[in-house]
Amino acid sequence: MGHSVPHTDAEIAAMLDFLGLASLDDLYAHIPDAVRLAGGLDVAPGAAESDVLAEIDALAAANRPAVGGLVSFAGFGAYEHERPAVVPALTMRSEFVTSYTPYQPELSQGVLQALFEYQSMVCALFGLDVANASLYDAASAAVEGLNLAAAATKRRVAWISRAVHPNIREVVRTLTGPRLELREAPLVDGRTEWPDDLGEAAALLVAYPNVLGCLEDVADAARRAHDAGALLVAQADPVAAGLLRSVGSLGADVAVGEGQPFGTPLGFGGPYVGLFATRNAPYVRRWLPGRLVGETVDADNRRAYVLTLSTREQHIRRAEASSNVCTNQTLIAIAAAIHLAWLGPHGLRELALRCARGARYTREQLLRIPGVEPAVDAPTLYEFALRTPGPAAVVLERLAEEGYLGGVDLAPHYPELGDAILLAVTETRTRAEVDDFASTFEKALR
Amino acid sequence: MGHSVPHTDAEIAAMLDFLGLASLDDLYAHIPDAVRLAGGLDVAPGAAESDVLAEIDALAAANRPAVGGLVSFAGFGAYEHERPAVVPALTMRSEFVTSYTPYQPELSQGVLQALFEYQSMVCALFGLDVANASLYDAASAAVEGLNLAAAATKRRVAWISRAVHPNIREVVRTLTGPRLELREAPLVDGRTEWPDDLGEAAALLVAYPNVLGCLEDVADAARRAHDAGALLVAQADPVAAGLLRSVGSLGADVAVGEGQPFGTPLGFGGPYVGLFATRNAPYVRRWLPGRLVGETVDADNRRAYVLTLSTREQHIRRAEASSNVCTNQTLIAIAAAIHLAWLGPHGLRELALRCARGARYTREQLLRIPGVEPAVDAPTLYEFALRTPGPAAVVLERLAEEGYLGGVDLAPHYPELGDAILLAVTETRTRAEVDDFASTFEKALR
Amino acid sequence: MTRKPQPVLTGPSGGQAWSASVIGRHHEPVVYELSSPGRRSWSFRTTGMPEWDATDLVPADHLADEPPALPEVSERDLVAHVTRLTQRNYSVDLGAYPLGSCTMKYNPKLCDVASSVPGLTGVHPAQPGEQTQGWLRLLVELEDALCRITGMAAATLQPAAGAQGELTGLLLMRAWHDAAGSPRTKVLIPDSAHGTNPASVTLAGYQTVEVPSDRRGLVDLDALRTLVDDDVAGLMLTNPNTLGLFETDIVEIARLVHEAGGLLYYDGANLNAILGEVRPGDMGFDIVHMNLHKTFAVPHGGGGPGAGPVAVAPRLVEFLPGPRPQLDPETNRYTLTTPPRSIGRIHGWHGNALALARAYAYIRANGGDGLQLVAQTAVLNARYLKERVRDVFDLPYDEPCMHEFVASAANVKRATGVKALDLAKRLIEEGFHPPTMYFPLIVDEALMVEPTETESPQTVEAMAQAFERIVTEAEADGGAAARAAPRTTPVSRVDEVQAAKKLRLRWTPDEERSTAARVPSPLH
Amino acid sequence: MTRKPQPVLTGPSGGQAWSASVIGRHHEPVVYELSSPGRRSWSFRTTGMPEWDATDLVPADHLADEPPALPEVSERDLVAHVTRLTQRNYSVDLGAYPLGSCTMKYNPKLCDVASSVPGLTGVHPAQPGEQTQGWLRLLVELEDALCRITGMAAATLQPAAGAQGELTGLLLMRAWHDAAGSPRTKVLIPDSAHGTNPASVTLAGYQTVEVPSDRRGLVDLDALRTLVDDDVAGLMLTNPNTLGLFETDIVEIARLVHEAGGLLYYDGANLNAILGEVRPGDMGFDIVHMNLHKTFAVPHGGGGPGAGPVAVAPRLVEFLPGPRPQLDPETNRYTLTTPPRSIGRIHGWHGNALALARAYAYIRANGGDGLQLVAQTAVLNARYLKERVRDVFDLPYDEPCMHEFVASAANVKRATGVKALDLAKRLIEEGFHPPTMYFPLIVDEALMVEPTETESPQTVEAMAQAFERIVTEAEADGGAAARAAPRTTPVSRVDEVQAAKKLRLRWTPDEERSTAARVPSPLH
Ligand SMILES: Cc1ncc(COP(=O)(O)O)c(C=O)c1O
Ligand SMILES: Cc1ncc(COP(=O)(O)O)c(C=O)c1O
Repeated sequence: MGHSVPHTDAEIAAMLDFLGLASLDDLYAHIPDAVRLAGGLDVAPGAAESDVLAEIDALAAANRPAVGGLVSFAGFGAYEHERPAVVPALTMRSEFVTSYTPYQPELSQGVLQALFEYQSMVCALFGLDVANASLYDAASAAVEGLNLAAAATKRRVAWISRAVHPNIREVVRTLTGPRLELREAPLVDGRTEWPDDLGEAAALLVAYPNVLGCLEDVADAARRAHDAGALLVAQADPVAAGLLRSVGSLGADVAVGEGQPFGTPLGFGGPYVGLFATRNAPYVRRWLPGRLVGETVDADNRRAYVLTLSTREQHIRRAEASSNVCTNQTLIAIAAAIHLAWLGPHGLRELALRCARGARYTREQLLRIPGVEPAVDAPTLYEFALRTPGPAAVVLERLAEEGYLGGVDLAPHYPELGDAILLAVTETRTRAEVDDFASTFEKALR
Repeated sequence: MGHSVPHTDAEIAAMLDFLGLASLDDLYAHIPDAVRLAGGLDVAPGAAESDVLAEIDALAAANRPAVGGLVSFAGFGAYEHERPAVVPALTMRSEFVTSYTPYQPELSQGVLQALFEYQSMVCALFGLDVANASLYDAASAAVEGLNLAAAATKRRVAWISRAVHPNIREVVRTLTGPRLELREAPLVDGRTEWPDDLGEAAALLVAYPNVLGCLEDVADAARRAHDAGALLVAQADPVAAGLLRSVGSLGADVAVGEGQPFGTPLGFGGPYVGLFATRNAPYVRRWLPGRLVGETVDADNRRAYVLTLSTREQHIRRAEASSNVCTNQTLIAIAAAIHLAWLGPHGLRELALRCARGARYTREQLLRIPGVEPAVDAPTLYEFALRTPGPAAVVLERLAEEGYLGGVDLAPHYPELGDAILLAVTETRTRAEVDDFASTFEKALR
Repeated sequence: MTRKPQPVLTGPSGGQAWSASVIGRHHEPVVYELSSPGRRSWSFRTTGMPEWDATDLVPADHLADEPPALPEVSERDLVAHVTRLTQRNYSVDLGAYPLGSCTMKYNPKLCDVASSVPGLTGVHPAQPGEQTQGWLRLLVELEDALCRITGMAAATLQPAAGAQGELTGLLLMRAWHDAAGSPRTKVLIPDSAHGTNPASVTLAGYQTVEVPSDRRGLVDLDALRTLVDDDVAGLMLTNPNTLGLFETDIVEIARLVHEAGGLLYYDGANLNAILGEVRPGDMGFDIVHMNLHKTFAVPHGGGGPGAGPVAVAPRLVEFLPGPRPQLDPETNRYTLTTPPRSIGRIHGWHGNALALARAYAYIRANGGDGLQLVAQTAVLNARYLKERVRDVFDLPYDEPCMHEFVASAANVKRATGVKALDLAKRLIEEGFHPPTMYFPLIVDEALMVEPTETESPQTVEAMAQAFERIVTEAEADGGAAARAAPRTTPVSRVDEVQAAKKLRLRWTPDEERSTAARVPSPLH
Repeated sequence: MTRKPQPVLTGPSGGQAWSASVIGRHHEPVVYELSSPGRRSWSFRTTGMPEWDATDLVPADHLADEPPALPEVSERDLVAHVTRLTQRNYSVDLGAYPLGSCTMKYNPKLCDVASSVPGLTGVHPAQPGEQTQGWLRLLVELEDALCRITGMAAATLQPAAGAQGELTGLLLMRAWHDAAGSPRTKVLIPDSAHGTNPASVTLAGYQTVEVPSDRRGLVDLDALRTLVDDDVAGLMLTNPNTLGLFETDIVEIARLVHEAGGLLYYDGANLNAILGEVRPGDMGFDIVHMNLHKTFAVPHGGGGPGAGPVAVAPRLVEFLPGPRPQLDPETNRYTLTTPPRSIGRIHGWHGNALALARAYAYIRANGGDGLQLVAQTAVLNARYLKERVRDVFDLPYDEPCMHEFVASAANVKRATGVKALDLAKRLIEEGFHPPTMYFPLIVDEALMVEPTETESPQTVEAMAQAFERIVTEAEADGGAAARAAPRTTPVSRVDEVQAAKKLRLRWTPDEERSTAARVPSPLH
């Protein structure tokens, strides 16, 4: 049995005595017998701290991690990046880790100000005016982006580029299914081909760069959206934002994104953090999803922060709320803010540049291999798809035997591309690793 | 180049301008050219954080660690113990890690109170009245114990049991050499044989259990010391203190010890922490070495803590100081205090018991192996010496090939014991590990 | 003395200095105000890659003129800034946090270690199953334990928080009715329910119908009878409910809903009260979401991340979100499969995996026996505290409470004009985080107190005495102290109205000077 | 209202409750006061060992009746207690700490990571060299870097702190004279020296002879000439000295000492000022100790651990402590060897190895170029600050300062009666840690200020303004505010005299009740 409970037997007895009860069991005396569990839980008995950690170690040893195990070229929405020592050191501070949502602002200025800074930086990344204090992940941010557009436009059709990550498209379908009508815009040469007639669209959802790493024409999408009376929701890669024009400046109304690259480990997919920003439009006060931190003053007129506009939220509007987000990903958002401050504008640019250089180099090396070809033609930044002679799954398996996570097999997601692998290269890969990888790749094709 | 310096070029220029200087070089203009270094340091240029960590990883990979690598039975003054998660989590709090010696008590109540609690627990461990706020390690504590005895008795002869750790004896010899006359008391069957005539002894130094794991007769040593007008300095194992009578209750005047087992990793031997306690005797005010935290009140009569009796110390007494200890091992002492509070009396007893059980079991398994014999006869607790047929170094090398750190070769230290290995078993070793070890041991002898 | 005024290095160029800690009640600049152009922390590893220019790599029309306007700070200033921010925040690791409905209990440090093992943190979510057997096994075993705890058949671990779990559960409800060929439009929710419940109902495309509470604070059975019809998809219930009361009529409630063809949804935020004592499955619930960040010791992180798994009765398993980690009994390997009639994906990957690893470690450390003791002690502490404040506050729903209870400060307000809010702020000065205020909505001047099992009896007693003290004080001083509270926090009472009126949601450069003006000296 | 007085769970049985954080100025109980008999945190892994009783394992006359009287606390209470304690402490990570002579600079977080790599932390110090090649190499490379930085031939890394380094250096001095057949009895030390210098001299069996400073604050050359004789073993010098001044006559000083057959000892606590600019070896020093916990970013840990390596000139290498990690050029393996005429071991093992790993990482990260910039900027900051307070304080030794300077508040004391101590306490309220006070002893009302290179120019400017502000205030209010300071800290001015008079060095059970009485409410 663990020691979560401080009470000694004597103390429990004294408390029961005070309550006039004979046993702990009596605390549940008013509950109908019919529903009470006899004999306790059929769950293994508690284990010592060290035993539990030994179990965890054994589970961990049954993985072949992409970081610290294999040499990885996998991206597809989750990226290996360097994590400066300051990020975990500060993020693990227990005042952040073990506090609740900052409902009592006087006791929560730390978290509130950190989120205010996060909001400010997210606005800067996307070239927009208002950011919320985080959503669950890129997928939930996309969902909320479409919901916001639907509420703001009072329409219910949404166009989604096929080059939005398939998992995100699927989440959007699951979670907006009962309320929105979703249509998919097809791809031509790795970029979205929007239909000329968008109908009564509430929103267009485009990714920049898109899931295949290609640079979409966001400005064109924005024009089309606005012409049709719709909002453009852009899923923007925040690392790429170090080099690319901001989606806000290109005309996007809402930016959503995945904040994982900033200080969060791959962690088998979570917890990550959904970035969300928009213009300072009238719909903000009513429809912006998620928590918002605002600046104000205290009783002595000193600067202070507080959760604001909570009139939008469930605990006030209940059934009329447009979003049910309550607990979000605050700690991951704070980690991202710390990482972004560590990078600064020039570090972020350098990061994006290094990713792009590594990708260019890797792509060139792999394209020298006979039979390897670009899967699509559009310009890319640090992620790209290659066509392989023969099933990608087999190639990837052989690469894994040699210690490489060679990318992600695109066949289940984009069968139209044939045998294709999606590779991402970040600042973590060295030239020597890439050279070895390329020659292993060549062998794996034989 | 690293980024330890926040100053931008523009800021440096502005500051130099304010100072009327043309360059950073000018800051050193008053230094004679003869001694100035031209061309900077012949030290490799700075590296990025990740590059440094990659280097460190490579160095670490060139070790075969006793924890996480080999299965270890090594003790000999440094022990593998479980380290509860709370200890690193709390000890790494930057308010502890990055503060200085608490010279300004109003800004340092945290460290001061933690040390006050540490002092209280060290007194409890040893059954004594006064403990200091830490010394460097067991060896330096032993040195200071003898210095204290010499100062208190105004004598200069010290008897040291041969069963005190050889490294400690050597440190004592090095550091007290110019001032004390050291004599070694020999061993009979693993225990110290004190001479009948101790002469004008200032102190006797005994270890409990001693370096061979044997239980000395501390009460007898105390009687002999006191009869001769000397103090008994006992190097006591604080883990064993969970089961054994306290050295204070057995008559020791000064207890010294190694606090590493409580929350500090093996770390190739440091930083550890020297425990030091003594009776509430008149010599305390004048001669107690190291820092001392005392309880007092603040201006509002609230309880507060402060470094006290600093009149004993170098920054006041300068040349008359009896100890030069300034920086000590505060953070390690705090870790020990946290670990001890986590253990409590019953946890500490259980810890000692588990070590003793493991040792008994291991000893029994190994003694079944033909040719393996006890190296000495005295009762032991969780560390013991075995005689091997053939050189211990060879046996240990073979064991290492099979993944075991089989103990420590005693030959360089106690040639009189023949081919012998010193083994320690702590609560970390499982029966399965010991069974495998025993059969590997047997094979290694062939 | 005469001094040259020489502040050569301050001014609108940025790079504010700051040194103060909360030892003292100092102002803390925004990180942008610490920024100085050209200052930096960053570095990157040496890779040997060709050093192409950005213009070689990015088509001109995509290339930004300038990188995003992030702050430029030294590592030293960044660390000090954030460390000072942390000291401006209360947390469970500092003391009691009896926030009702939120279960702010101590999270064992062991779980921090478990969730930072490199073999878990380094796994990419798209790695093939053969490379992630350890993770898949962990998830399958956690699912199994959660099912045993709730008495359900299977679970999805994807939802990232309770509210996402609710939506998932309601989509399952919807899929079930759809599959049965009888789509419905309404979901019943008690008036005491948490606000996410109706919001989730809306997002699932249903209409909320409120069920009133009776005088006991329980579902009004008669009202329920009149509301249940064949357009009701189901009933969402928290049990114990948000008044901390166990719905003792649960068997009858379940019967009513089921007979009308509806499903029973369990909001498991309050599972902490009943571990090992009662199981939602045994009460007749069909769908259960759990807040692992309440009952299973995932720390709240200032507002997340959490995890909100949803467990279901056998008849709903085929609708669960996919892909689901499962053990293939034939190969004895773990795989990811999507149920035949799955509602689809809820999360971009597999859920908040590292949070799930924490819950796994917590359940393993406590075990079945330990979890039961957790529940019992949580109830014991709440029951004790409730009895201790019986004479201090009104207790409008005075049934035996479970892990929390709702008091009303209406008596204090009547007597002194002091509101629950003021008492809460005054309690801060006594060293405690305030309880949840003004929730549930059906209680006037509500204070919803949940001590949790990790607080010692002495701490619970100290809370009782603090409540007593501040109410006695209010009676004596007419509430002056309470209305002035808190005076010991980094900031005094915060103006929430101005925040909403003059929206300032991000830092802008013009603010720097005005703030500097507002804060002439760090000492207040 | 009437309330039953029901504190059923308090009293002398222990287990005090506490919840307050330093958000507010609360009292914090001693951990023993949180103790309740039978409460526990501990657990141990399952080993499968036979469960013998203690009496089976330990001879009766050795077995204690009871285990040591340690506190019995829950993990939750322990964590909260220690977390609250940390919030009662200032630190570099919270802000500037311009403590002269102590070099409280920011320690990069990278070094924390470097020193916690399992392949380093898990190594047993008695493992054979074949198993510890990584560690030995790290130590050899660190030694090499330190020698390049100081201009010396070899070094020992064993000393655990500066003072132990001093003693080691003096024992080397002694061994050298002994080996030369001419033992000596005296060591010269300037009157401005750090107190550990004379204490170490005494421990090394020498007598201290004080060398006066001249009006410039430098070694009085004439006095030195009269003191140097053939009974002088050597001269210990800090350069820059503790006034922050560079001993510009160093060449002559070295000549004088060497000509008399003495050795020159360098107290390297102030190495931060001269990295890459001047090397002790080039100045003629024979022995150098370094405080890695000053210059090389080993954090101070509230008073240690540090590391105090000693580097020596070629003629002293054979006396160095053993065993020394070295590269065997033939086998290209690292070994441990003891020099032929070694003075012996200084440390139980190899020194504070994990602290050494931090210094290694720091040196690698900064590199030769970076270290030089560190020194230059440390001097720049000090020089700037000194000029900025020129009109605020007396500057008794007004030579160009290096990384620190010593001001005197004698002017303020004369004008207002306010002492350096009061100003220091008042500075705390401004958000800064005070400078070192009353040291060196030769300066009246000394304030020894060392801003370090890690503070931004803005922070240094803010320090200057704070000094100005508090002195102006003292002139205006006659020192009332300063004498009442600090009012923003967890405790107000601490009574040091009572601490020494009524010695209380450990907690005792009788204290519990008296303290409880002394602290009626957590809010002051
Ligand atoms: C009763 C109840 N239901 C649902 C929720 C929503 O959970 P989450 O905040 O994880 O979305 C909460 C948490 O605040 C709750 O207390
Ligand atoms: C000038 C000087 N010498 C020696 C020392 C002693 O170093 P340590 O505290 O590491 O023993 C110090 C540190 O306080 C110092 O400042």
